[in-house]
Amino acid sequence: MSDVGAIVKPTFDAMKLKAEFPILARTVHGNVPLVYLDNAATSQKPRAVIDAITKYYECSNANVHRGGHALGAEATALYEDARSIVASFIGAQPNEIIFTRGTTESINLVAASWSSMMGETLKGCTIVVTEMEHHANIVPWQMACEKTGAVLKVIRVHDDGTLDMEHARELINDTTAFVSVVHVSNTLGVENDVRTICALARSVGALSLVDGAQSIVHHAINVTSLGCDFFVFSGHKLYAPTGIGVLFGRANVLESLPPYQGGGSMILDVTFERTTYNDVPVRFEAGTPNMEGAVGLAAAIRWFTALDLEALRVHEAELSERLLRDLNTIDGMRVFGPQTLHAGIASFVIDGMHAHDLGTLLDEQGVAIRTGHHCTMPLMKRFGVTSTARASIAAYTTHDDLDVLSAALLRSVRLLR
Amino acid sequence: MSDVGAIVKPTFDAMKLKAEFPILARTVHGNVPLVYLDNAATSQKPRAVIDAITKYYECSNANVHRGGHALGAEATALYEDARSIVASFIGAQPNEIIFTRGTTESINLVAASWSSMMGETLKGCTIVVTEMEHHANIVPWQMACEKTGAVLKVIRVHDDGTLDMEHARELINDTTAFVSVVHVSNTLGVENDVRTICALARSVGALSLVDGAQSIVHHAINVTSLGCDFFVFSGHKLYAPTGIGVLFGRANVLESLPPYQGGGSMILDVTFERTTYNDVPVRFEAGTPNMEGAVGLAAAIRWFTALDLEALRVHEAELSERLLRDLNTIDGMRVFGPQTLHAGIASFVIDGMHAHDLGTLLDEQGVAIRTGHHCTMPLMKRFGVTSTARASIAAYTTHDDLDVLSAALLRSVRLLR
Amino acid sequence: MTIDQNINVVRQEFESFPDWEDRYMHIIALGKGLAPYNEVHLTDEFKVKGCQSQVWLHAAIVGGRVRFEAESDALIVKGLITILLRLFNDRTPKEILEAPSDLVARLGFEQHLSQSRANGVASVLKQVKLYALAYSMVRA
Amino acid sequence: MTIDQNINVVRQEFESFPDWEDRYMHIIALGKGLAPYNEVHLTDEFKVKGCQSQVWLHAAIVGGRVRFEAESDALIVKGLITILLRLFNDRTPKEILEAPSDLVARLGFEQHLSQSRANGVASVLKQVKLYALAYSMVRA
Ligand SMILES: Cc1ncc(COP(=O)(O)O)c(C=O)c1O
Ligand SMILES: Cc1ncc(COP(=O)(O)O)c(C=O)c1O
Repeated sequence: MSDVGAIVKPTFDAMKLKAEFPILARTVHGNVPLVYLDNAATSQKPRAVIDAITKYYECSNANVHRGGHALGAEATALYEDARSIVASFIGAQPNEIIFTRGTTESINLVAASWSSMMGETLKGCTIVVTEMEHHANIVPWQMACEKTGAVLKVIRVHDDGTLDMEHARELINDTTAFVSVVHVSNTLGVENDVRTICALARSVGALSLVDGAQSIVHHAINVTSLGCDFFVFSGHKLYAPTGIGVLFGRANVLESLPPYQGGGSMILDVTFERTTYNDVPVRFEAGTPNMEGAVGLAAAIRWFTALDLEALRVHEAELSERLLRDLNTIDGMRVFGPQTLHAGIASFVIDGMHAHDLGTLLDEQGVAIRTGHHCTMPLMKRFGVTSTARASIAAYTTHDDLDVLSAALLRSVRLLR
Repeated sequence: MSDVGAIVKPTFDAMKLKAEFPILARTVHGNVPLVYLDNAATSQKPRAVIDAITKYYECSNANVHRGGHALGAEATALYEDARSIVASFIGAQPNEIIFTRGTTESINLVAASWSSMMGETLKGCTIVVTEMEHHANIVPWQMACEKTGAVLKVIRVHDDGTLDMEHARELINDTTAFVSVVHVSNTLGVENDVRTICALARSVGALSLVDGAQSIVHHAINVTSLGCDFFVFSGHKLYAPTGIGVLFGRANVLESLPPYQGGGSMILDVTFERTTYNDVPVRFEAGTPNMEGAVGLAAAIRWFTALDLEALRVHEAELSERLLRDLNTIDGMRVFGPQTLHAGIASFVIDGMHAHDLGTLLDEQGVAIRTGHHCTMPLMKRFGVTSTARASIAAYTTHDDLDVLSAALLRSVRLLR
Repeated sequence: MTIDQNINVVRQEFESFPDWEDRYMHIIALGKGLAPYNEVHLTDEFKVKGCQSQVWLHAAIVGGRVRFEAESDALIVKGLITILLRLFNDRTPKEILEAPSDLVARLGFEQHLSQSRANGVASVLKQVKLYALAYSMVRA
Repeated sequence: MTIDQNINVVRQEFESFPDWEDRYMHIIALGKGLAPYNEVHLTDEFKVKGCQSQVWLHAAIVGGRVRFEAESDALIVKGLITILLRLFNDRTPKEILEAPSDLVARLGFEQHLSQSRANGVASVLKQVKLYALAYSMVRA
């Protein structure tokens, strides 16, 4: 930027960004500096989000949608602004955004409401998911199948961790009523071609849901160009507070669905004889919502979109590549998923070592990674393991963090061999 | 306390307490000081709770129950400590406490899980509620009835706003499968004899749920002495953050219930052929929970129970009495509910004036009350009104606040006459 | 006067009451003076959605112009409706449809009224425009 | 030595490694030395619930004393189990049942191990006591 005429690659100052996250300055086990590489599980929160929560409670907290006083109007405006901010973040309309607790609740809402509407007509129909789904995108559909007699079909995963698109084309057919797929696998980091899958679903008259729990942080999302009927994600993985999530549903699809939970706000009129329900989206938001969560999510999106996102993508791609490279230098290393870009997630095992042993020794050195099945037991089975170690990055991850990880891994391996 | 030997009535310094709530120092409509009397809708948060949230994100945030690293262990310990704190607050065991979004979700969880377990066996059975229920304790049961063929029965409310216990005795009979009643009415402030009602339910082999959304703030709760199978409340009415609530269920009853939402944590083993579920309480907590909310709720309970609760009860009773007295001096005033203690809630209308007009004019004077149906439409119908004005107090309400309310009410009435 | 000119008049009238009390006294007085509503039209069909209090709005076309009739159980709402009808009564559907979309803000309502009141007015305005739209299509 | 005395020995051994690396080197060495487990018992029936890694625990009663046999797929866990079995192997059911309930803390595990490891040990300990309970009832 200083040399006029030089080709400038966008640079991203992750060090500076890191300073906005108070927790990243802490130590563990006495005085070992924390290196947080468990971002696919949950992200840390920047000062801007923490401050927005404080400000909400210090200035504007009141119950929403029940009108009457100035404070209530202010809280309602903040809550509805949050809805608009979420909507424009993913290319949707505000009335297509429903606030939930998280990805899990969003999927449960869709599976329960849609299957109760369809009822017995689903008998013999298929619901299609993939072998790499998070349990949150398996169990609700198993419950729906049990209720309705629909059958769950599973798109296979290739040895390299990519989806078998041939198999997808085969399974998504005239019997298919719903297709629910993960956008970016939380275990493999692999990005699925959900655009094609949603188009396949639409071509056979099936509805589609994209689990964006991981993709929302690493990819620009536009629900219209994805062509999905539903898109879901959690705030807590996007630098936002816990307890808030999003369900996007196409307006006319949402309008066709019966309510999920019953209570205040979601009704128009209640008598013991007959209750009529309110319009979308409040029809799906029974009771007092997590106002603070919505306000915090809006703050997180504002903070996130104010970053130089182009530079951030470059930075994340660089780190992802480096992470894979570093891992692959280790003897007996097996990294799951394709060897190309991993959306900042790398799952691995090392010959003769249990992932938990690695995790324990890394933890002693301040490095927080995840070990286990990552809520993807069927995928573990597919690859013949019971658990893997998973390192995952965020916007605040630095090359220094990866240096520490590399050194700590080597030390751990040495101890375990 | 200074005069040795004098009879000392516990005194409660609400003025001092108020200083712990940043929002109560603010003004509305330019520079009119806020007098917040909409506490039955939601409470404001003390510094201690706001600080606990900040501290959680600055120091300990991580995903819970997925083990592995120090931060995760810390977050899990905080989350499980919160469960224990809630449990001992209401005289329960930790494994009987399920974290939800709030009262509404707690009731929906019970109604959905229990009715799906009972299924067709409920045909012709009755579910008993009262005429003064909040919509959150009506609509989920209507949904359950629709699914199963059970019939909703409604205990009548006397003209003075108390429950018709004779009618309760009549309705709770051999056909009854579930009894779900509000402990303290959010519209009338009246306290129901839920102990007797739960005993009636138990005597006919029916399960019972107590909606403690309002009682949790104003009464000491012990679920064992209440004799209920379920007790539910929201954090946000108890000085805690939004988006967190509690479902207490007796251990052996909870254990008999099928899961509600499916996803991470609530499973033991997932295969596409067969999924087995985890033990109570995590079986009912699918996905990443609202960790911050649980930590905030624990902070709120710690803060609350550190108050001189005896003195607080006296203070609240005094204010309640005074509130009723003040209201009754106004010409054409009609206060709903019994003329005795109102648990800090007073609902009223004034002859020839619309509650919303009163609310608007009070709001201009900085006084935040609620106007509307308070999510109790059937009760409104019972009393032949479409809306009432409702003033409700909290621990931080002062006599000065009620002075302002009185003056503002008189001024509003003068304008509207 | 065009609707636009009328808006300015209303706004100025509003702003001539710097005190909330005088402002509401004025609105309440207007409310008390709202023309009587035909009881036959006190039905759900004519009820306006999205208001906290009950509001009914009925419209008829008379000589190419829309004649409104309204009722509410709340006095302040009646006053605000009186102002709205002053702007829109006996206008052509076209004039009504062309009224600025940020009208509630331009009237100063957002600034000088509580939010829920402003929202209620916006709901009534929406209904006013729906009637105008309907009549414009009937005539087209 | 009583179990109580043994606890102190283990604790002191643990505390003789102020460095995490030495401590884990010791645990890992112990793990590598864990007596072989009878493959016949590698079934779900003997799997310990509540551990992050897989743990199997089998027990038999030999001359009034409980003889444990354990296996895990994780080396550190095997090391910790070795320590536990050192405490409990060849004890009478009564002795085992009387072992202090805050044993994991008293061993210094809570302080010196990561939380999830300490939890895993607690789960194994629970299973050890369940076996002892079962055998104490069989004999009663
Ligand atoms: C791909 C994927 N789907 C679903 C979930 C569930 O999200 P949550 O636990 O926030 O509901 C997660 C995260 O754990 C995930 O990574
Ligand atoms: C008696 C009662 N029940 C249920 C509710 C619903 O609580 P929430 O909106 O927090 O779910 C409330 C509060 O609005 C209430 O007062």
